[in-house]
Amino acid sequence: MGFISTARVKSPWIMHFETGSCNGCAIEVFAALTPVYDLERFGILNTGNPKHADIMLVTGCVSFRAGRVLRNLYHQMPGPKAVVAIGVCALTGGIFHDCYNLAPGVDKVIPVDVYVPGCAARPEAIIAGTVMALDRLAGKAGPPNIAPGEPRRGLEEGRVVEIAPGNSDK
Amino acid sequence: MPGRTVIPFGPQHPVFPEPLQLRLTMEEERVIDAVPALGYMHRGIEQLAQTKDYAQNVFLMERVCGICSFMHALCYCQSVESLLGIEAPPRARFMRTIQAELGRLQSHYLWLGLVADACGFESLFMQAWRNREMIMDCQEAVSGSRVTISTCAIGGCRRDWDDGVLQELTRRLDDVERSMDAIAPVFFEDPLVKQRTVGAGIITKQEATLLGAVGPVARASGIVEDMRRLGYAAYDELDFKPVVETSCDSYARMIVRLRETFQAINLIRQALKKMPAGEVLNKWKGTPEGEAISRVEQPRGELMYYIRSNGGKNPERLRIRTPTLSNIPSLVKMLKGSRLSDVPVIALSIDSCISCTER
Amino acid sequence: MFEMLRTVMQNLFSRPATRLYPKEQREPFPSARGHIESVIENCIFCGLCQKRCPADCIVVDRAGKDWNLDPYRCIICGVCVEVCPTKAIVMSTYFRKPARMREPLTYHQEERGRPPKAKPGQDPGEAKDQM
Amino acid sequence: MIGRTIATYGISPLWVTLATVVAAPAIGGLLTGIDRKLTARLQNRVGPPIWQPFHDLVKLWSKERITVNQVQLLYVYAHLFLMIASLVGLMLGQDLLMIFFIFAFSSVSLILGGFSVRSPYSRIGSQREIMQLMAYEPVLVLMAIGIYLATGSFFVHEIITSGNPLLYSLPLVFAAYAVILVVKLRKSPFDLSTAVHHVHQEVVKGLLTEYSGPYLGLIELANWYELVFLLALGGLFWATSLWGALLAAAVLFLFQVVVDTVSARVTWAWMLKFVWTVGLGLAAINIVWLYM
Amino acid sequence: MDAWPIALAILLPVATALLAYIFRIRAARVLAVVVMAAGLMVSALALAGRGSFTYTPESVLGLPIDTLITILDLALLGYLVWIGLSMRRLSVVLLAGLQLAGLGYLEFWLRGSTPAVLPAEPAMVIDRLAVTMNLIISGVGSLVVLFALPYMDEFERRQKAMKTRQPRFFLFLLLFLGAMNGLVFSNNLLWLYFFWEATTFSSFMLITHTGAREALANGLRALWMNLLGGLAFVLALIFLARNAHIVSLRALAGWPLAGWPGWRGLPPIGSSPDLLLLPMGLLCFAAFTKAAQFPFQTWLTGAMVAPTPVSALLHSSTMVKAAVYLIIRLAPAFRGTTLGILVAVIGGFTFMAASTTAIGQANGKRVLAYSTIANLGLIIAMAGINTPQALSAALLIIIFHAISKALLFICVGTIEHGIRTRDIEEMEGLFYKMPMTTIITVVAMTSMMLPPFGVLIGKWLAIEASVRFPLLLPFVVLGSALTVVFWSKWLGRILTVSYHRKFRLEKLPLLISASMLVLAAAVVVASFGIASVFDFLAAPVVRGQFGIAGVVTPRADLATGMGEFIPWPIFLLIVLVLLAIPISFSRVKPADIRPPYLCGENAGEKPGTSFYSARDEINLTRTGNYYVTGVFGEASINRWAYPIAVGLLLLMIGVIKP
Amino acid sequence: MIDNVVPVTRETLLAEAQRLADGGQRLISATAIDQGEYLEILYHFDKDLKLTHLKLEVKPGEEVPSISRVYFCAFIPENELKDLFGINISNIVIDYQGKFFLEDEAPRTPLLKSKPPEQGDPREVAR
Ligand code: SF4
Ligand code: SF4
Ligand code: SF4
Ligand code: SF4
Ligand code: SF4
Ligand code: SF4
Ligand code: SF4
Ligand code: SF4
Repeated sequence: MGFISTARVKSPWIMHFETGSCNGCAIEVFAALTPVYDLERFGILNTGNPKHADIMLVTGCVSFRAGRVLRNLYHQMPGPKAVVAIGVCALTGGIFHDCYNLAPGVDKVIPVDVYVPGCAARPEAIIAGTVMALDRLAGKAGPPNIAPGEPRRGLEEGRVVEIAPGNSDK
Repeated sequence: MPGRTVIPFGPQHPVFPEPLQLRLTMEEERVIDAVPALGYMHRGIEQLAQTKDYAQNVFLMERVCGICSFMHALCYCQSVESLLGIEAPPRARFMRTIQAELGRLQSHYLWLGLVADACGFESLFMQAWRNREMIMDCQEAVSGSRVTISTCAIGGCRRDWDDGVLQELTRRLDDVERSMDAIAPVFFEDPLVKQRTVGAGIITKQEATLLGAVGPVARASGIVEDMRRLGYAAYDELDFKPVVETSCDSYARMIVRLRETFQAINLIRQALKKMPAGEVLNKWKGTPEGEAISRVEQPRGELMYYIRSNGGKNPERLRIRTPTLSNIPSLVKMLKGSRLSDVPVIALSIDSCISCTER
Repeated sequence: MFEMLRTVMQNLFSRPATRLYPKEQREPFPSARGHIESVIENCIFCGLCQKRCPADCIVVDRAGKDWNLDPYRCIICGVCVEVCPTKAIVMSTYFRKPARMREPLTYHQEERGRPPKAKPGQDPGEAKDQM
Repeated sequence: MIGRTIATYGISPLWVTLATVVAAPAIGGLLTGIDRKLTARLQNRVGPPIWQPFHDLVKLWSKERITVNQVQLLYVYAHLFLMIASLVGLMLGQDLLMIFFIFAFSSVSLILGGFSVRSPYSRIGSQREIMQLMAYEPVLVLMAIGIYLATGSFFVHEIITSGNPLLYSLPLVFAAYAVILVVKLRKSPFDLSTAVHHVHQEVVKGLLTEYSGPYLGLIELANWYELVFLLALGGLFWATSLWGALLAAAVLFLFQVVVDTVSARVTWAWMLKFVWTVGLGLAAINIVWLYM
Repeated sequence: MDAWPIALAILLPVATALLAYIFRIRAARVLAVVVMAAGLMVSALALAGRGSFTYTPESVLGLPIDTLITILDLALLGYLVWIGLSMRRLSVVLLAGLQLAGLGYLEFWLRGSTPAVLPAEPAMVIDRLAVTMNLIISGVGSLVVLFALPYMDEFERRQKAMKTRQPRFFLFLLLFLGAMNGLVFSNNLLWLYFFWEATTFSSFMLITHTGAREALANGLRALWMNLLGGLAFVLALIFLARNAHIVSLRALAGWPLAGWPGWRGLPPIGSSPDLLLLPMGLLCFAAFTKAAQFPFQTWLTGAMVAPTPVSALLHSSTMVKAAVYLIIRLAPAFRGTTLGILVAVIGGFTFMAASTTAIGQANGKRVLAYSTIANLGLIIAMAGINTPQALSAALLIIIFHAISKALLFICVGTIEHGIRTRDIEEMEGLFYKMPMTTIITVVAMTSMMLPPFGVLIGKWLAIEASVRFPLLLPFVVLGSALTVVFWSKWLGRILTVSYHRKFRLEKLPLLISASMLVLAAAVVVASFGIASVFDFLAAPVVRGQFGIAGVVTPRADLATGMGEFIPWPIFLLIVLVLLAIPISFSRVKPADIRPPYLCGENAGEKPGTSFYSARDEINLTRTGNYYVTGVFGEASINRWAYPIAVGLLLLMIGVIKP
Repeated sequence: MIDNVVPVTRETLLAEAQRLADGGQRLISATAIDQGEYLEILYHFDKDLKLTHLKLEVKPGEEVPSISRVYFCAFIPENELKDLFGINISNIVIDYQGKFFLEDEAPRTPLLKSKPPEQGDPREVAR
């Protein structure tokens, strides 16, 4: 088991999805991949495909349409999987928390493991957040967060494709 | 007889950093129809702005988009200033110019990287973004933040710069220019890059006007259109000529942006030389009234803010017209008849950023 | 291709541009806006910061002597730092550490002059080595 | 190399097979790691550790087994087994043409795997992979023929023991092989059908889009075998000495890494044109010259 | 009694044909055809069990057979002239008329005026080559005819035919079988010519079976092209009879052109031995038309309008094989001559051009047609170079192509009735609708292009055989690489299985599933036992010609001395993979099945195939195959292929000019 | 404080837009402002850095002709107006029927201060 969790921790492949915000954080995610920060040092690859990803980096405050997509993508990731919400937009909606087209915050739509605050979150913070999410892959983390009792602002169940029941950890 | 192919290109797609969907209908790999679907990034900022006061809105406007957040703040501040009938002090105007050009630099480098990525040229992407980090450092040095730099305020700039910052800036600009000199020829001349961009996504001059193309897209089609000629901030005191290309394709758009990066470095140097000393913020009081329009030249083209106020604490209506919004019709036109492998290059050639498109 | 060849060959024989982040941390710029912290003992609960905050993330409870901040909504604009009449809010140059929970911070002023206590969230301090 | 060992020392084919099956992934994985590290350095980055591919593989195998349909998996096994078979055939010194046919079967399995799901990206990837197959397959066969003309046999073990290094008589075929090596490894500028690691492709991950977890791991493993196979094939060109063969393989390896970093992706139409003119042309010229 | 299997092979189909035509009852027809199939197989096995022998039937019903055949021949040609007249097709009238005249000249004038100088040659020679062909005709042919029984019922239901035309259909189909058997047994060139024309005629009647306008047009095209070949045949006969006094295939083929003086001590007739090149070339030309080599390929692709059993039997596995059979028979005579090389190049060129064209085809039957043309080309090319390996390759491809292609046609016919189209684009997800047919189709396609199946091994041999022929080599290399392309495209199409759906085995008529299963089993078994197949059928032919086999079969594999093909490990791997299926299937739980990636916008009831797009509308994704018609379309290929093919033919005529 | 404002009516809008197009003006955007009982729509045009505006006043629910046949690019602001203000714009070249930015879950006509008109909600009409 130790062998496997080592491999998981050493090879977290990421996928980034921007759900609607100023994309400042999104650009910082990209920046983290480039030579100056070089996420690949940690074995991280930006796969761009949920089926290959272990960690989903989500930026943005989750507009309704993006929320629909976000659920599908999460559903299509194989477990064990982790979600890192990046930027205050993705955490709570940030400055946009009162906007009408949002279910502000990623954890209103899918379970979140790590919150990376900042506006925009610095690449270093993104690296730190991604590293924190490795605990989930190693099977050491508690259950991920789902927004505690807050209304879903219209993301009705039947409207989006079903999510597989149960925890993301298998 | 070839079968039709219908695919969703986006919203989540590795070549699109932001959610945007193009429903492509293709015959083999020839695109015969492209229908954009938006709304993934729509937040409702125009409505939110009506609930925040004028000073708070500066920060909201910065977050219309994180790439050229300064431009939005600038444009918004200018429009409110014109409602109030005040002006920024001269030093602030030069500072605004320098930050605007820094923003253009990092935005263009970002784009150059992304277009290299879209061409499948990974190392070039890496080089462009490595160079961009130097400008991010400049930006952080002058403002304290990499992305949402929050230095613009109604009536001027929030904070003055000391000499250390200015020297740092000068020094780093030289580094940037040197490393850019190393990779610029790749964009200009690399046969494979040219193979991918030359002739891809042609918009003629006539089409460009009717399609409402702005910024580098228009300038690559031979239209001399640059809002900086309006002379806002300190542009009226600087010497520059809009960069115009005439081959109307993705290559031309790339070259326009590439030449603009050198132009931006030049403008910053000019501004640093001419920058006067003095106040940076004019205090203002009261509430503005009336309506005003302010336009600035963003990295992606003309940005327009329309503001109407009825004397209340909050704006009555704030309208943001962003350049990508204006370039999407051109994109739809360009995609028809292109090849699937050119879709990323063409889609990026308008430098689409959706966050401010949808606000 | 050959232009690029020269560049990549130079890269091969030069030091990588990478900042080895967790191992080496660059000093932040002096003006950097990392995160805000309350110096709660200075606070006079005037509510100015709450009024001016563009992201509505400060709630000042004058009666309970609580100063609440949602650090996961704060956009680090620094307005509150600027407006606070008693410098009860300071801007740290280090970014705020990622967290597993997002719970608002409450600074309670026990008595003027006492050191602050953060609850119930975790340490609002700066990022340290995690790897 | 090993073929010659068998030919001269009469080592049991069973041992060779076993050794190949075990050693090839180790070598292939390591080479992939070196490739990634080298690429990173060429891009002015630090890059992953050299043994990163092994972490990746173990991780992939430990993931949840999700699929789009069960049939998909069949092709993965076919691809892997046939890829191993081609390599074992090569190591056992078998008929080069037969090896190439098995190799082609292996590629076809992967293509069919891409086709087997109703995912547009996977299927576009497969279509493009077919175009790649169309590009390199004639060159491979021509290469076998050139080797026959130079040595008088299609048997790898006879080719190895046939005297002068092939490089002397087949320099242009070697060049053509270098071109199709890039095609076959799906490296830039020919990374058309799928995206290698961090590359962002308009077809997402092409024919690998729908594979995940353990199955992706198996494909990755097959890729390692493939890398070893292709490099060993390159080594044939200087098979008279072990060092020569290693050198030839190393040159090819470095060549594809550097080409990958200095080129943009091209369209498949252009690839076809290029490989059929330059690749086939080079091989053909060389072969005509052999006839004369 | 030597003759009964031969008589059975030729006369049983003819008799059954007449029965089926006269008694228009379905049950009687089915019974008769089943009995005939059994009889044919028995006779074929009986012939295969014997060594080579010759046979000269004297008379039937008191009529000398020579005379009978002459009468039938003239009647047939006369009927063809009449067809030309009634359909107002000048080319047909002219070509058939000229043949009629030529034949008359040959039969009445020449026969009367020249002394019969040849030593008595048997009218029929039954050697291993004939046995091989007979096995294909009787074995594969019978299965196709059995398949045709239920197929034609369904066909007529689809066509909403008022009155059944099946008696007519089976009349010609079965007559064809008899004629074909006659053709491969005949040593007498006049007999051979008669059977040759008889196959042309039945082919025409079957292509035009439905009477639709397109069918008539395509039938006439097939007719005139084949008649052009027939004319060349007649001319060759006349020339042979006049100048060489040869009417026997064996005599002609045994004539060693390269090493004059002649055969069995015959004195030279003309001034130069090269004179014989002319009839040889003409016969090759006749074979090219019948084998639909470029530039005559259009008749065969046009013939695909015929009901599928016709395509399976006439236009892929047997009739067109008559042409390559003739060339193989002639090959010893022109070995090593320029003519031989040219024949090889024309065949090789067709192989490449047809493979290329197949890439651009979306119509399943046309793909099969082009693939057939390509394989015929390859066989002709191998016959042209005529080395031991080449001949072995040609024979292997004949055998395996016949089985695989007949199977493929049967499959496509069944698919067409199942999904009402033969468009490859529409065959997506076929596995749901017709799982069994799909699997068998997959086996058939795999056997056409991948190891360890016979056709591919034939190609392997072909490549090794052509290594020493630089003029042929590029065609063979390109052609065999391109073959994989169009097959895998099609294969991928039908193998698409979407997510979350149940399927059921389809119900097929017994005769259809039986013929499919038997053929599929034959493909697999024969490929597995390719060494034995080779030893039994091909090796004697090769040895008969060269004294050596060229290919040895040491351990159930094929070795040429240059290389070796070992099929069994690949079989082993395939079995291994098939064993892996249940294991891996059982490990996939329903919750593991996730919809495919659609950029996150999976939508609606069909999340595997639909996505949200503009206005939140639900759209179906589709992915078309690539045909690249700009490069691989018929028009674009023909632009360069026609000039080259015509040029090559002209070159050949230039070479054979006396 | 903005000048060059040309008032138009629903009838003259297309003709005016055509006139501006012929004059080489570029359409920048269209802005709607909710004035209570009526909506004000401003079409902004630019030529050589000089702005021109067309001003149209419409009552809620009134049908406004689309100028997207004159200016193709108008389809974007017009769809926006349809989404955010519920303005009934007809004949847009690419009509998103009120689902340009907003989907079913989002509030209707969020920028309209008054209650949205009962009839003529494009998303309802589209069903
Ligand atoms: S957190 Fe701030 S910077 Fe990041 S996306 Fe949101 S608004 Fe932009
Ligand atoms: S990070 Fe930047 S480039 Fe990436 S998606 Fe976001 S905005 Fe685009
Ligand atoms: S144009 Fe792009 S980068 Fe600039 S502010 Fe808008 S969204 Fe940001
Ligand atoms: S469209 Fe223009 S304004 Fe909007 S985000 Fe992009 S660049 Fe910025
Ligand atoms: S400009 Fe827009 S599209 Fe381009 S990278 Fe930035 S956010 Fe993405
Ligand atoms: S402004 Fe300063 S003093 Fe006033 S409540 Fe806020 S923190 Fe306390
Ligand atoms: S920094 Fe800005 S957002 Fe954060 S609390 Fe202070 S005022 Fe609010
Ligand atoms: S409904 Fe869609 S996903 Fe389900 S089986 Fe049918 S096609 Fe596949």
